[in-house]
Amino acid sequence: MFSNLPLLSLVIWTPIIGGMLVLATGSKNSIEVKVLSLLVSLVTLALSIPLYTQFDPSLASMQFEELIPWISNFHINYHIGVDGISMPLILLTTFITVIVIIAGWEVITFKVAQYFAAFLILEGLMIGTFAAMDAMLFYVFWEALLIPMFVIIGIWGGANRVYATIKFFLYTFLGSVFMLISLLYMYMHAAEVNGVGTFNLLELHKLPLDMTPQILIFLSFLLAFAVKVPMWPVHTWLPDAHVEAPTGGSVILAAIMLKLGGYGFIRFSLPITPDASMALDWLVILLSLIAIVYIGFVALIQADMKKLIAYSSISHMGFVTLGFFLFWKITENTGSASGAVLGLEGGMIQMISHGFISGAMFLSVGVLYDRMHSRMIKDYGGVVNTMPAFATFAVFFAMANAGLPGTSGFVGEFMVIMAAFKANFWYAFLAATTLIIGAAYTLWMVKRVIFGEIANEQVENLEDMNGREFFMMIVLAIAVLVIGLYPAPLLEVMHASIDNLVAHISISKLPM
Amino acid sequence: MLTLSHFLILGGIIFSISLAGVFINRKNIIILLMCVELMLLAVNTNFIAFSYFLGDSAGQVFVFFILTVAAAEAAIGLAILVVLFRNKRTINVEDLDTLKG
Amino acid sequence: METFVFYLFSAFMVMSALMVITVHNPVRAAFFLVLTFFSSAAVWLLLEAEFLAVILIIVYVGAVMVLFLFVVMMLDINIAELKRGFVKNLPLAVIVAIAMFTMIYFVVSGEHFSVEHFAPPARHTADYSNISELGQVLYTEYVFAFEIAAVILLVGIVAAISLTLRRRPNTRHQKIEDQVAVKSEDRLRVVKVEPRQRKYEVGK
Amino acid sequence: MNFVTPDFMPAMPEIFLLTMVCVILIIDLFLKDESRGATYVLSLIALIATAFLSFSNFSTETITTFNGSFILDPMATILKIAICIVVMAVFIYAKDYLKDRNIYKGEYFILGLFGVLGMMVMVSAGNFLTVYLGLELLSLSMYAMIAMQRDSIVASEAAMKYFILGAIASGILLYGMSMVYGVTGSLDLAIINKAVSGADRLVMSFGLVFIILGVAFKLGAVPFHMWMPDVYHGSPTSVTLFIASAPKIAAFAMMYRLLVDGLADMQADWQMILSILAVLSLLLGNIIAIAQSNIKRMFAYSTISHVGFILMGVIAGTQAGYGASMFYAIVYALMSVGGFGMIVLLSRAGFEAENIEDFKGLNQKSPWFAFVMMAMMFSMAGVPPFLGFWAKIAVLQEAVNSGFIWLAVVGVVGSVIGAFYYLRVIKVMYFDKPLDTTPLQASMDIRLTLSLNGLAILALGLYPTALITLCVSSF
Amino acid sequence: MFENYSDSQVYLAIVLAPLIGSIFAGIFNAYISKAVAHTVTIAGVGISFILALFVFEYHAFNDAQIYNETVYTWLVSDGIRFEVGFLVDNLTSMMLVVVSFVSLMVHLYTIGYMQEDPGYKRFFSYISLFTFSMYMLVMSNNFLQLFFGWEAVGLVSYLLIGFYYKKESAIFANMKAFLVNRVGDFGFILGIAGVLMVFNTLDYADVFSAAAAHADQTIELIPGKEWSMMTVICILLFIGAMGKSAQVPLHVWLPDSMEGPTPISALIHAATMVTAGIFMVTRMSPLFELSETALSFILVIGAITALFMGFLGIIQNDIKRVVAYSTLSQLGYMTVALGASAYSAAVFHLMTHAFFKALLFLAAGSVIIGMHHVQDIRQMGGLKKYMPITYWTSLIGTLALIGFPGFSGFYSKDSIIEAVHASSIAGSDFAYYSVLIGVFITALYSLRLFFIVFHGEERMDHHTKEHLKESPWVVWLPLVLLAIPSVIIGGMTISSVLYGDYFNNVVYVQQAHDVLGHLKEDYHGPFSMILHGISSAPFLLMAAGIVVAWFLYMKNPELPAKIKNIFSPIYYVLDSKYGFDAFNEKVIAAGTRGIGNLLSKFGDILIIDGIIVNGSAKSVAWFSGLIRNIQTGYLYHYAFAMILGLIGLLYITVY
Repeated sequence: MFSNLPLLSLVIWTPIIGGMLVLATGSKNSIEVKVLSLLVSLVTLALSIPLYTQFDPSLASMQFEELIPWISNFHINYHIGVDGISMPLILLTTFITVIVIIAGWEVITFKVAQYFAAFLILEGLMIGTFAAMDAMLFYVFWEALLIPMFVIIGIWGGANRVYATIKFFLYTFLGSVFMLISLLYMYMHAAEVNGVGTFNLLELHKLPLDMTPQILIFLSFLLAFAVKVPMWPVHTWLPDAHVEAPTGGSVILAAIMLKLGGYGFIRFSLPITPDASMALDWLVILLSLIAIVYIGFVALIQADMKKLIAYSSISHMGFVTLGFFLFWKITENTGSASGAVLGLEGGMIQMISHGFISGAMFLSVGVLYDRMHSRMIKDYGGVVNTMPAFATFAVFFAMANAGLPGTSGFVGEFMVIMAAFKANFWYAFLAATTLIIGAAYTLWMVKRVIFGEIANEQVENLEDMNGREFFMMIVLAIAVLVIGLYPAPLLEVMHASIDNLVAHISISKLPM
Repeated sequence: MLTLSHFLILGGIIFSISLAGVFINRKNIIILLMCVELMLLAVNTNFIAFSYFLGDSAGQVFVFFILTVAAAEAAIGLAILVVLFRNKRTINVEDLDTLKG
Repeated sequence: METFVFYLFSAFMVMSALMVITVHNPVRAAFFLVLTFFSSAAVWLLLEAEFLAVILIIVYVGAVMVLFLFVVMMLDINIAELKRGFVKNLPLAVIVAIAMFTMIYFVVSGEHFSVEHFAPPARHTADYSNISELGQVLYTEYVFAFEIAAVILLVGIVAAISLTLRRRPNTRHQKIEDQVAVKSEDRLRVVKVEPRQRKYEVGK
Repeated sequence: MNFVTPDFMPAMPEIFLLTMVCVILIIDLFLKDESRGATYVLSLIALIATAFLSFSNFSTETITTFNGSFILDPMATILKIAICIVVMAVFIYAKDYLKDRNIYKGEYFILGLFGVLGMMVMVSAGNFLTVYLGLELLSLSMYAMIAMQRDSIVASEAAMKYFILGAIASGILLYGMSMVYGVTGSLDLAIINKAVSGADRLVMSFGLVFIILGVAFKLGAVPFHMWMPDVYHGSPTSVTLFIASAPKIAAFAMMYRLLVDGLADMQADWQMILSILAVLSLLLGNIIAIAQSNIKRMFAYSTISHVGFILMGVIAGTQAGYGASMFYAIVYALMSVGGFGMIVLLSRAGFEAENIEDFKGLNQKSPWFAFVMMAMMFSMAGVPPFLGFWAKIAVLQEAVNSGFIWLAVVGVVGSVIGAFYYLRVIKVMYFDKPLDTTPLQASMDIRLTLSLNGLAILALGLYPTALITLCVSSF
Repeated sequence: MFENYSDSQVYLAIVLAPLIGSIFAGIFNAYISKAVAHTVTIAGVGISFILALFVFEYHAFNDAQIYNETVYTWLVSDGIRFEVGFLVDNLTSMMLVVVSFVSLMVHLYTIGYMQEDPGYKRFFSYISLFTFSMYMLVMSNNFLQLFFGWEAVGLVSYLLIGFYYKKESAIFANMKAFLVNRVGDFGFILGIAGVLMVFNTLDYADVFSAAAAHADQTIELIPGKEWSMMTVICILLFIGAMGKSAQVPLHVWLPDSMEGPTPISALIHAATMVTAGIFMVTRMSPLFELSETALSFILVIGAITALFMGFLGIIQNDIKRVVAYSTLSQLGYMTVALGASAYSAAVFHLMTHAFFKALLFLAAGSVIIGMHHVQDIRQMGGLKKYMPITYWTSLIGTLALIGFPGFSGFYSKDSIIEAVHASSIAGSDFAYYSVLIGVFITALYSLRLFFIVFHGEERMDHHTKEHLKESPWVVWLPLVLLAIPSVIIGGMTISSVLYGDYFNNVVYVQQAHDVLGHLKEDYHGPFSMILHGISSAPFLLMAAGIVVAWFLYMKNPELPAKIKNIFSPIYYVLDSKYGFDAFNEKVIAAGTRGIGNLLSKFGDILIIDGIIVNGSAKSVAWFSGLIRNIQTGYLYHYAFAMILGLIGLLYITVY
């Protein structure tokens, strides 16, 4: 039934057009707006499911491909498709968006239509980013999604939202413009090599490049993606953005937007500039390790829950970038590439898992914030006494965040540590410190917030989660558990694509 | 013997003087307008000199039009000056500093 | 002879141009500008641009400069105030002028415009009509430009009028269109006077 | 000497427009202030017809007439149409503003139309003379338009400054022209182009600098930009609208005519000069804009930075580069007219929405126009999917193609800095509370046009292909 | 095993029965009665206990094949299969019985102990979950699942230590326990990574069979210095064991873990979970045997733990803490055995210790119930007459603990001491004397506790005394049931477990390290061992310990205080637990926070945000504010800029 539909396009455009519709209603009667938004997000989710069910995991090539010429002057095409790398991320997006819509259900009372519309449009743009097979199309989506996010943080954010959102925008904007130059350069270079310029990613993967341009391109990509991931030292926008964003915004930001950076590395940096990646992998690894360790320490002393989780996100994303760039060091150390796939797939899993866990963590903070309007750890204490169900989930997600086996948080970390050991003992050593530090900051927070005597009157008057909140939590908890206990199906779909990627990055692109 | 350079240098001198006039004069906009006229005179001299030495009338035609335009320009400039004066009661260049930054 | 004339009028020209920018009284500046134009016209004559030389006098001196003077006198300017700050600005102006001139001099003197490249053309004969030559091309080759120039003048008119024409609310002037369009009803009002019956009220 | 009647057909739009202006001028004389709407409508009709005539004149060939002083090529046609459309928007936006300030006079439209004529002449100019005359026609109209709000101190100051600087710039331009004329022996751009190779290089370069100054002044490139902030700021917004939009298209055309049509062989020289100007413009424009609190002034500085981008395409020195610049110029005009249109929209009688603060809480008052303004801002900042992004891509692409990667880098760094002040506008619209609750008072035609303007920015951003193709293929 | 069911179904049933019970009790917490909760969970554990007995019988007596099957493939990546699977052999089956038995006892006991606790159902859910996790750990056939079980028991331990979540000390203790364990896990996961690197698989069977081939592999940890890969891996793995089995210096969490309810102290922090490290090292014997360095390391760590933790037991006044320190000390014994390659002895002691230590804890719990949750022994005394069953069972436990000949502890402990004595690897002498002195110490603190609590003056307050009575049957029944194996299990099994071939297929010992092999030559059955034991040094030391304890706490109860005053510096050292806690608190925790603060304040806020990000933004803004002043508003400046530009460009272009 779906075979003839441009499924991927539908997944991209349904939320965007739905968002426009929501915006157009603009009615004061917000319940209709909410229902419509939820409907749109559910339809999108439903539409995205065939992407998984009809996906052929044995193929490394793009599936559900669509190609329509768009801007013929620059050979920019509306070229979309998914492979095993992007498909799970798209599903993550459609899934999390539903949660986010539900999360905003009662909380948002101001400019409701705009709020939901922003999220729906953001969803479409993010899916577009993951699906884009044309570098310029990617860039368009990539940049465009700054707009709704900017608005989300700015309108519905906290006290310091303006600073945060402008910082967020400029940071990411600065990061990505250099990527733009690189893309343009490669277009020109492709024109020189092949006679015709192209932004087709698959073509760019094959484009031979000299070392110097590769290095420069790599660095520009690094800047763009590192900001998004974010990697140390370009991470400082994230805590601010998270702290100020409304709950839904934080969730989207942590759960999906950060993944764009990781996705960029795997889709752009590695295959397009393999030689530069090889030459500069130490840099990424170094930054990743700094992120894991340094940020862990920083997270420890945060007094603001959201900030703490934000820092923890940075630390966790360090595993993603670490896993992605282990290939050469492993080859160098052990003489074979065995283990590189482990790192890459570990990074991927880490991204998806982090999507659920950090989303859930931010939702948890949101649940508390909606009741007490404080994110400060010191304002809480003994929440478990009044909100036992919530506390259960909070502890569960905290454990997942600390990478407890059986939860999804463990899978990626485990795989990356395994791979890192193959590259260098000390990589694994530093990466594994997250076992301690990660547990320390998460559990210390849990201890101070959830456990203990009831700290004050406000906590005493807290009400436990309502059905809506419970639903979000349970859905995420199930996701976290399922991935933690049985990640194989998720990895199945990636194998072919990752193998293909490894094949790409192991071939030098330097002209003979 | 007069060469082209003589005339061009003359034009250059007048041109430079007109530019100097713009800076030297910080009090009176009318003088600025006159400097502009001087500048155009220098240009015209150039054109005529070239026209003569090239044996081409186009330069003179150009001068003709420059004169025409300059006349219109002067009219408008003076009109603006009048408007300005009515508003500010001064034509001091240094007083034209409401807009800055 | 020509050289002498050239130098003479050039000197006049430069001197008066300098005066234009240095005198404080705008009226005097205007007159020096007139002098500059006159000298310039003489130089132009050397270059066989008779028509333009004449035009310069007629249009510039005759019209534009008069306009200048008119405005200068119309505006009530405090000349004393204009004198201040002159010396302060002088060095900058001199430097700029010298720098500019050096640049120009470097280019226009010497080999770039040497006699080999630009030999002085033979003088035209006496019956040569500069006016007719210009006229010939003005209405043929440059007809487009000519039209545009006309439009520019029109803009000048429109602009000058719209900027400076002030309709004072209490001035009296003819409204021709009103006079033409006037109808008898506007002017003449026929009033029908009801005969008034006087009522005498007795006893009041 | 035999006089051949020139082919008037290519100049039909100009001739028509001139006729219309004269007609309007006369009609306007007999109109009372209350019925000034007729002038307005007639002006719009004149523009539509002119655009239409230009369109019907379209030819892929390059046609010259009037002894080479008039060139009709695809670029000219497209730019003329663009100018007409933009000026139409200008007139529509300006109407209410003018009314509110008691300067709703026929002269505004008439001078505006004269300006359009001047621009069209510039766009089609085939020799120095027509370039100069077109330029003056445009400039003189603009000087007068600015000063037209006669009771405004800032307006007259702006007019005076613009006038003086403009006159000096013209003088310098002319000086350059005289030099080029001297060594090439012709005013005709096509002939000059052929003669450059044989001409004295030094003098050519010398003249070139003067000519570029004239062009750069008109465009507003640093360091010849000084007039722009003051003039944008001081002019009545109705006039700023005009100055800030279409003339940049004309200035681009002028640059193209002079540098490419006329001095293509001097490419190495002007590339270097223009790249200096571009870098300065990109950096300075964006940086100074940050400090502005007056939105018109801010736009002025932002324009300077956009000029940097327009220059970038020309610097690339390829057909596609010129196309990209042309595209940018048109896009810029559309964005700019929209941006100033928003200012007009927010202004009321006795209230100038000149400060960024005045946009506070627009989203509360009118989500739609807040969105339109946001589209403009993001477009100017170069964020996809809005049109401005493609304009930037187009020129950056060509700059990169021609090896000016460093320039492209400067460009993008500049636009990141620039993003800050655009974001600030969005910030006040969306994140701040409104200062007052006065609803928007604007007539339907403004609202409609502005909406269309905003939608165009978005829609063309989603599918810019046609416009880009049009621009690129006109070279 | 059973005719209608495959082996794998039985094993799955063992594992899943408690899990289902736990999930049931957990999810329907609010909707079920206490009775349902404990019935369901006890049924789950009961089923698994019965099945475990069958499994034990199947393996121990029927010589079943080692069962090594995959349950499901967790994930496949890079050609490496990460699986969840069961390895059931003699070691596993023994552990299953021990775990399920103790767990069952604790479940039963809990009914009585936790009767009035509002978290009753939650508690049952937790301990069942723990049982499941422990099964996963011991039944694992690969490192991954081992780690899973390892962490899962850690999680439950965390939850249970913090069971009284309102109590500040409890929630501090549980975090501490988790974090300290995490330090161990840190090493452990690195060890696993090392295994994966060397063997490219995590399956035990594959790893062990390939181990010898990789014995000479080296790794360059510091450039230029080669280390034996096996040593690195083994030490890393052992760090994991140090965390879980509370070896110095990662022992600090165990005494604090006594904040949890007593049943879990018995189950988790004495009998089962803490022995996971011992189990693990035993399991990995083929690897550890390849690295003498690692073994020495283990030996020394174990010896230190055994001796020094014993000292601390002497001065503790909290009844549970005394037992806790004794646990630490006993874990040290087991570790020493591991270091001496006497894996069987370690596991043997693990087993006996599980019974008698669980017994002791539960007995302590019983006392605590009787004392209305007073845990300070200084307020007890003379409980013998009030709580006879508790008294007698405690006595059995104590005797087992101190290794009184004939009790199970005697066999296992004596074997360890002998094994160490026979060992010749580096550090074995130190270890030998440590464990020897340890015997004295053990006897001293155990009897001290015993005497103070059950004999002597009745120091409790009047109110408590009135209500003092024997605990209900659900409490004492498990005591009795545990007392039985505490007495007999050692003698019953020593012949086969330690000196028989019970562990032949499980434990691999290199010829050079085979201390038990030596001992075997002198072994002539349990009875003769008792005879031999009475004349040996450990017995004398133990007896001395008993006498001293009697003298100090029965005969001259004032004396200890005097001794304390005389040796106050030593007392101070002991009282401050050698300063580990202070060090952790003041240096590690504070240092970590300090680093965090420094990095945050200095790195993030000042350098990155302050100087680089906001600094550049501010400097642009500042520059902008500055440079806008060039726009002076004066015409001549504007013109000047133009002309300057013109001249500049001319200069550049023309010259």
